[in-house]
Amino acid sequence: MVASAVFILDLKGKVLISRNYRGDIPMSAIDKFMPLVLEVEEEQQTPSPIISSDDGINFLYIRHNNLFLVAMTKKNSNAATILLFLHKLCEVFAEYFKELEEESIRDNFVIIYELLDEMMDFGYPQTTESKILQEYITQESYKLEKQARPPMAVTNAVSWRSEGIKYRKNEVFLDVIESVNLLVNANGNVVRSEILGAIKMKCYLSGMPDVRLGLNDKVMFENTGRAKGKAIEMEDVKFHQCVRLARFENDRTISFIPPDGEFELMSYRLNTEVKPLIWTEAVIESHPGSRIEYLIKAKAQFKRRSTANNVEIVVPVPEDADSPKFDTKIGYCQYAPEKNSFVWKIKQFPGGREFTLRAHFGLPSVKNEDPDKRPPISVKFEIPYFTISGIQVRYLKVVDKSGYQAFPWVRYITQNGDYFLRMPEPLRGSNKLPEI
Amino acid sequence: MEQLNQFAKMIPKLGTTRLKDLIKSIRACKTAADERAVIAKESANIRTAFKEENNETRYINVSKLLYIHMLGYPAHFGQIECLKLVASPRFSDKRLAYLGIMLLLDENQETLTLVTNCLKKYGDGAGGRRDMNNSNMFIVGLALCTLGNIASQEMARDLSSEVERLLGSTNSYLRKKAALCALRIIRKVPDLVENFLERTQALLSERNHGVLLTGVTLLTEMCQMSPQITAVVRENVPILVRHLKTLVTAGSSPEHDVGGITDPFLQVKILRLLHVLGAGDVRASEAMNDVLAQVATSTEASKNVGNAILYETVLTIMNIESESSLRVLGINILGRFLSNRDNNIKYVALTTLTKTSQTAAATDASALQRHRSTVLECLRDPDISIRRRALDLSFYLINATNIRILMRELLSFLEVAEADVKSSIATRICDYAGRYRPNKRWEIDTVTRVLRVAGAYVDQSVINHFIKLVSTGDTAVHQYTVRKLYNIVKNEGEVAHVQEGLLQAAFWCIGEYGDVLVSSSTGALGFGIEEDAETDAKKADALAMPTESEVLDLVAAILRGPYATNCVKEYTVTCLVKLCARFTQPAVLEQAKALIARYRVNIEVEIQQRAVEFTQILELDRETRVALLEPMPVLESAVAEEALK
Amino acid sequence: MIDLQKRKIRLTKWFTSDWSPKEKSKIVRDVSQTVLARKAKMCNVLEFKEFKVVYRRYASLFFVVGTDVDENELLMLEIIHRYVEVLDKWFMNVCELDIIFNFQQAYTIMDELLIGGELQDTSKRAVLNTLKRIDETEKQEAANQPFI
Amino acid sequence: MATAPRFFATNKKGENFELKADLNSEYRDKRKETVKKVIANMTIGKDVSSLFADVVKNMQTEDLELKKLVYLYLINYAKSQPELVILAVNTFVKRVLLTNSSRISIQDSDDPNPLIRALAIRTMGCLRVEKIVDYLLEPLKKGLKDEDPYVRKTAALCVAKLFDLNPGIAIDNGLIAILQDMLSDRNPMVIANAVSALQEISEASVQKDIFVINDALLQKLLAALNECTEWGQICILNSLSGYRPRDVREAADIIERVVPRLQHVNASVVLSAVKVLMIYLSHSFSDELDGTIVRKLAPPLVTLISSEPEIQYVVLRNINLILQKRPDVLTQEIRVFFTKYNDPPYVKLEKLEVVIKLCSEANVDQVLSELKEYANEVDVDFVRKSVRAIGRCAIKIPAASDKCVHALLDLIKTGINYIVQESIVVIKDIFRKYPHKYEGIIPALCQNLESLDEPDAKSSLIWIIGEYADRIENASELLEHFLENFKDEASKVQLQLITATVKLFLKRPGSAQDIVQRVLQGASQANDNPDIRDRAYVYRRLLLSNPQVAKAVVLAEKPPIELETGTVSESLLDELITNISSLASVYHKSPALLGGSSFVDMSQY
Repeated sequence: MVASAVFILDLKGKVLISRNYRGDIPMSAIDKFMPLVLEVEEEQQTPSPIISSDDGINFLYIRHNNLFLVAMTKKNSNAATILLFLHKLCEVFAEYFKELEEESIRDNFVIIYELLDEMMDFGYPQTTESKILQEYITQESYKLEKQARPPMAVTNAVSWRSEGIKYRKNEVFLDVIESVNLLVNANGNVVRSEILGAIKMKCYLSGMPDVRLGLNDKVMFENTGRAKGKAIEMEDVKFHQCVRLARFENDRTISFIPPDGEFELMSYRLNTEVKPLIWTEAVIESHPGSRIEYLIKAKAQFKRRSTANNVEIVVPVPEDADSPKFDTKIGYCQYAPEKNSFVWKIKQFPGGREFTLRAHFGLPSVKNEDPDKRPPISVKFEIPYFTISGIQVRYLKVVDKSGYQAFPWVRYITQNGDYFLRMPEPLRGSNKLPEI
Repeated sequence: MEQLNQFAKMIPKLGTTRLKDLIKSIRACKTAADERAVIAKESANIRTAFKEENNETRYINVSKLLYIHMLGYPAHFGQIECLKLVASPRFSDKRLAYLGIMLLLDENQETLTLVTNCLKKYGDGAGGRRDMNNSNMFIVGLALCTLGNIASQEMARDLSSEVERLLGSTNSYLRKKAALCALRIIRKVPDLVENFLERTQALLSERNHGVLLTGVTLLTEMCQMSPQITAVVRENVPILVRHLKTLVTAGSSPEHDVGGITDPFLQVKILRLLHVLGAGDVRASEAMNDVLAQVATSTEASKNVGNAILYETVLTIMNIESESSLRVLGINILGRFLSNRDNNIKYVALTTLTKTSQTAAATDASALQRHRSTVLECLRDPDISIRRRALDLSFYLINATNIRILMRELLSFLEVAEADVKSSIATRICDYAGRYRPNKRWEIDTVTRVLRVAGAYVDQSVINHFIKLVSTGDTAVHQYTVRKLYNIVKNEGEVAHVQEGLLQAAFWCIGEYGDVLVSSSTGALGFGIEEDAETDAKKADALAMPTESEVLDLVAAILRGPYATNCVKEYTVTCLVKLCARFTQPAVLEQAKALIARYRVNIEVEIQQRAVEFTQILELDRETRVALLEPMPVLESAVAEEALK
Repeated sequence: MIDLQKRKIRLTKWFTSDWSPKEKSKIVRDVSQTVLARKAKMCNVLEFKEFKVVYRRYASLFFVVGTDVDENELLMLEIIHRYVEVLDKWFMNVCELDIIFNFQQAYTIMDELLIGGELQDTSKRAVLNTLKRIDETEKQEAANQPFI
Repeated sequence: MATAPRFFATNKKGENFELKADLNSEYRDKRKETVKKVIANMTIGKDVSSLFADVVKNMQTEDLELKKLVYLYLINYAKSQPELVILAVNTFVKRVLLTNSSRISIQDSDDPNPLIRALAIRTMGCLRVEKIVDYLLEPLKKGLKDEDPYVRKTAALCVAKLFDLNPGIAIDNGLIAILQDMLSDRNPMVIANAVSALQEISEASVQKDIFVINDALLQKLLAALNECTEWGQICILNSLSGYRPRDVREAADIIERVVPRLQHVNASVVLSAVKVLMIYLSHSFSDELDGTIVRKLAPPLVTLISSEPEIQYVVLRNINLILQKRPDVLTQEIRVFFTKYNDPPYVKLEKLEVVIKLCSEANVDQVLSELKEYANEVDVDFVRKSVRAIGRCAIKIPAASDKCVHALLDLIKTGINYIVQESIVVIKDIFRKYPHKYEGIIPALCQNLESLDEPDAKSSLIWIIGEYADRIENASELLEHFLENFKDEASKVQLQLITATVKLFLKRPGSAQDIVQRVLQGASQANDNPDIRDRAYVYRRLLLSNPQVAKAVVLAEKPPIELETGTVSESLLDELITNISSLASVYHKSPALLGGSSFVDMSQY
């Protein structure tokens, strides 16, 4: 599963920092990386995240901001582990320095070396929990001098929480967030739809609390013979490493000792087909070399008592459009050249309502050589106090030796995930849409 | 009121960012995504401003757009704006406009037509005179420069007479520009050459270095285009020699001096023209002999600039009909270059030696051989530029006496060479191996080695060459080769199986010479015995004799395995059907037949076609079948080639 | 074609129309990649496709020229140097930022030195004089029309 | 502007000289700052190896950060400049380096702080200089028995490092045996690292008994699986995948412990669990067990498709293998694999592969509508593969072939060159799957004759012309068009031209007498490609011998083609299933072949 060395490069392939873990490949081999990437780029737009040189060195890499994080190996290593580890590096660095970029690497090279040393040994990932690492690798280590010691958690069965945490007020905040992934065809058919749910927690609890969470989980209701109320069927559930998986497998109980502070407790997926919450239709009329006109209709297809907030309908336009004009009675619309789109923002979109917008753009007389990409319309929204799946938190029990009382707070929200509606073919040469 | 109007004009401008601020804000971006966003927004503003036909902001917007273009972002929508800007009477507008035209329009023929029209139309319009006729010589200069850099064929034709006129201008600033403009014109429209010839020759009597330099450049180009012109221009050798002599002997002139050498640029250009004029002409060559010797001996070689001149001098010496003492001088200079520690000098030495060895006379050739070890050393240089040049040169150094040594070096170089050059090295090795081989067995061994180490990269031509080589041999050659290939494929496993070319060659031979592969008769082992470098035991192993069923098992294993590309499968299917005519054991024949039949439903059209046909052939009576598949006639041209070796 | 670069392209100029913009940007990318990867002591010439690349480094900038295989590589180095010398004189001790903020002038200097990739003058003074006079012309124009 | 370097400025020299002075400063802070500067220079690739002695002196410090920096320096130059270390060893062995190294081992490895004890062991293991081994041995042995699990887990991996450097010493000193004992450690992370180390050693060693799972060990591993970190779980799952249960009961027991891992948030843990399950599935212990596994596999695999794109890529490549082995796993989930607009191209291409694998009569309409959409995108590679996919659908699902052919004809109408060529290539395959069904569209194909410039497309159209020569009025004219440049065509085009011409002759002797002679003559006597010559000679002999025989051979009825189901061969597939999640599974290449295709071994480094 091992990685021989890890590098952070800038986009031109210059090494910013590196760590050699096994010494079985010369570090200069990294010079082959960029040419390989470029070579593949000739044929495809983005090369796959795993490439190999013809002398058998494999490079596994991810991109983050303007950086490449690259691991190399000559063995038949575990690709998923290495790539995940690289993502984990980004995550940890980001928690240490807020932003992981060229500058923060230069400014923090000492601590990055320390982290690289601690997070991987001989190519095997070791401790990667940033909260734990922060207990003994800090930017101000000189203040700690010799006090720095490996926290128990590093090697413990509970490797994500340290002992002796104390809060005056013991509180737990639960956010149940459901994201809708949707893809609609140009002819209006739903191609795919799924719900990705996540339960995020903020735990401010003392000691080593044992927490149990109860949901209206259909499988559990069936197991226990309880049939009251609405239950939901989760296709697949993923848990934070603190959750006792075997226990869940046995009787669907979600029990765990939480890490301190913020974390994602679990995620789940539902395949049920849902009616698109915000429906959008577009009519486009193109006069190449002169102008292009849009008519956009948006409809909120959920109950009247709910309201979608911060709705943004992003409609792509040709890359070289100019002179934008918009006409709508609700919200406001803006040309966003950096996204090659215009964005129609509606602060509050009540259920059951329908709005329209007209847009006009000029086109230059000299045409761009690149073909049209025709990206889809995307929609952003948030509907509070509402979960599309109907999931409910039934209870949250906190038990600690000290026997304190903890207060749970629960919030529900539904939002867009990858929410795309494909654009229809533009009408050419017709004049149905009046100019604004 | 007037003032108010002025203010009103300013208002849109206030909303426009200045170029300097744009550059600053782009430089402040930390990520590529930020930069893209800043530029996308600015571009959108510029596009909208262009649409509004705002003459006040056009200058600033075009200049920003050029900066944006330079960073690699789209700017096609600015093309027309540049043309509009050219029409402005102001010099600064024109200057920017021509810069824009040169940067944005060079490849787009459609808009380029517009430029031609612009040069005419706008010039003829309000201002009354064309830019090429402008009283401001800098405006004329801009137009010439633009034309000289991007003119299309059409533009060249249209504006040729203007340029011709300017070539005779009294202003040297315009003459030199016109000369280079003419260069572009004759490249685009060669039949215009004659028109310029006379005026260009006249430039040689100039004293202004710029005009002289561009004149020589233009003449060189003309000579390279036509031998008739060369003959005419040859009359100018004395004047060129005089110019060169003056440059070499002149004391320092601060204006044209580089590192103590007077106008090396002009010297090199004159040398280049002499090179063209002297080639193949004894009289002209004679006329320049002295001056070349003078340059070669008196030029200071301690700096790059001096070496640049020496380098050019050597090229000229080697290319013209020069005296042998001069050639020796040239070769010696190259020898010095080769041992120079500066890699640039080493590089040009290798390049030049390669060039000269292509044309070298016998005397030069032996001089070249003296540098062989240095050249071979360069094959291991860490610098790829040096390695490539050394490689080319090594091939030219090959002759019948040194071929074994050099090939050993080249074969080991082939193993470690980058994938993208493997194919060309392989082809050349085979080419030279054929040309200078000590004997046939050696050549077969050499090409086999190529197939073993670079079979995945070789061209079809290498395989064709190999098969020709084998097929022109006698049975002993066939047996030796097919056994050898069979054993490599069998014993070297995956390392050999990834070499597609090796498999192609092997399966063709196995099919064609299947009978001798498994036959215990004939004395193949005696073939070329004097070449034996391997121990007897090893050799016996490499030439072990298989049974029919062992052969078929190997064929089947490869065919089913992951290394059989479609091409290999095609060879293999043919191989199998041939074996059905060469082998005799019924069980083996059945096995082959069954294998072929499997491919009757193959998705590859050629494989399917073969499998279907061959299945039918195998249904025929033995006599017909064997007749259809009897040994393939040897290619006649190959026999002729072989006879020459 | 002349470019100068170091991880970011600062200036490019093409004297041929054989390539589409896409091909050009690919060439620039590939060439800069290879040039940047070369070690200090290697020679300043490298072979790229059917042409040669001659480059020279000044401070953080690489000046890179693509030429025919037949050109005199050593002289090409001198031409690069000549361009840099004129830049240096004109901007009085030039640095990268001068070129970034005054790219038009850097282009003019190049246009006065080279047309169609061929050297047009060997005198630094002649080029600098021209620049000076162009500059004066523009200043005068600006003075006459203060609002533009 | 003052900050940018001038082009003609002279270089400051002697930076290392200054650093050297500062490294020997009497002030501790100054020395530390300087070491940082040295490391900073090292990071950006400047050569600071000349400061070796001066940096190493600073190892004697109480300051943990400084100590780490010096160690880092040591690791860096010990490896990249071994001659320097040797030099240091030889010149001032006794005083600086070795005393310091032994100080690492003796002092630091005895330090009261476990962090420093572990650091010493970890660093020494990284030095990879033979001579260090002697100094490493004792502290390592101690570390393996350290009271602190943090030190023990570090020491465990260090045994693998030592083995890599010098297997003999590791075995002779009983380190392996200690490592084996550590599998019973009470700390799960120590167990996980011991497992990693032993697995690695056992792979590199000829000995077969280094890491053998027995009953007791199995129980320990299963227990540790529940408790150790995510990365540790991957190691343990990996070891379980190599263990073959003795019976159904044991298999069921293990599977029961492995299945919950499918719920882990770490994608690699999930994939490792999938690997164990797939391997156990191939042992096929009982139908019931197999059924359970297959049911459990689909949901986590689908969820993995929402992870980071790089992970998705690995997962998709593996799903491709899994589907080849077990086509039943994801039958209901095809929609998940429809591409999203913002998927990176490498993900799109892999999803396309999976979509084709999952395409069935039930969902083909949906699939086809998607493929048509993809064929309109701009990424050429993706568009080509989408067109090809339409062809594969037609061949795979007879009921859908009409629709597919229509879709392809529509695509040909777009006139976009590469789409037309790609379409013709797949239509040729459709013809061969459904003989005599779609001949009506031939004229539409022949219209594009002029625009073809890819060998694949050319040879496909030529094949069509030859095969249906009796129905195409102007077949000989069309072939003539290609024959003009016979010599310059790619071999595959030449091959098709030869066959097509012979077919034309056999079907309509009158119109082709002349060209067949010309072609066969040229291909056999003026061509030096042996394979093409073989073909030409066989045809010549056939035509000379007996026209009836020739017809029987060349025009023989072809059975409908079969789509190759797998992208890899059966045996390779099994090997790759045991390597799920590894690089081999991503490349679809045997692990034995990962070393690169050239002969060159790494000894050149």
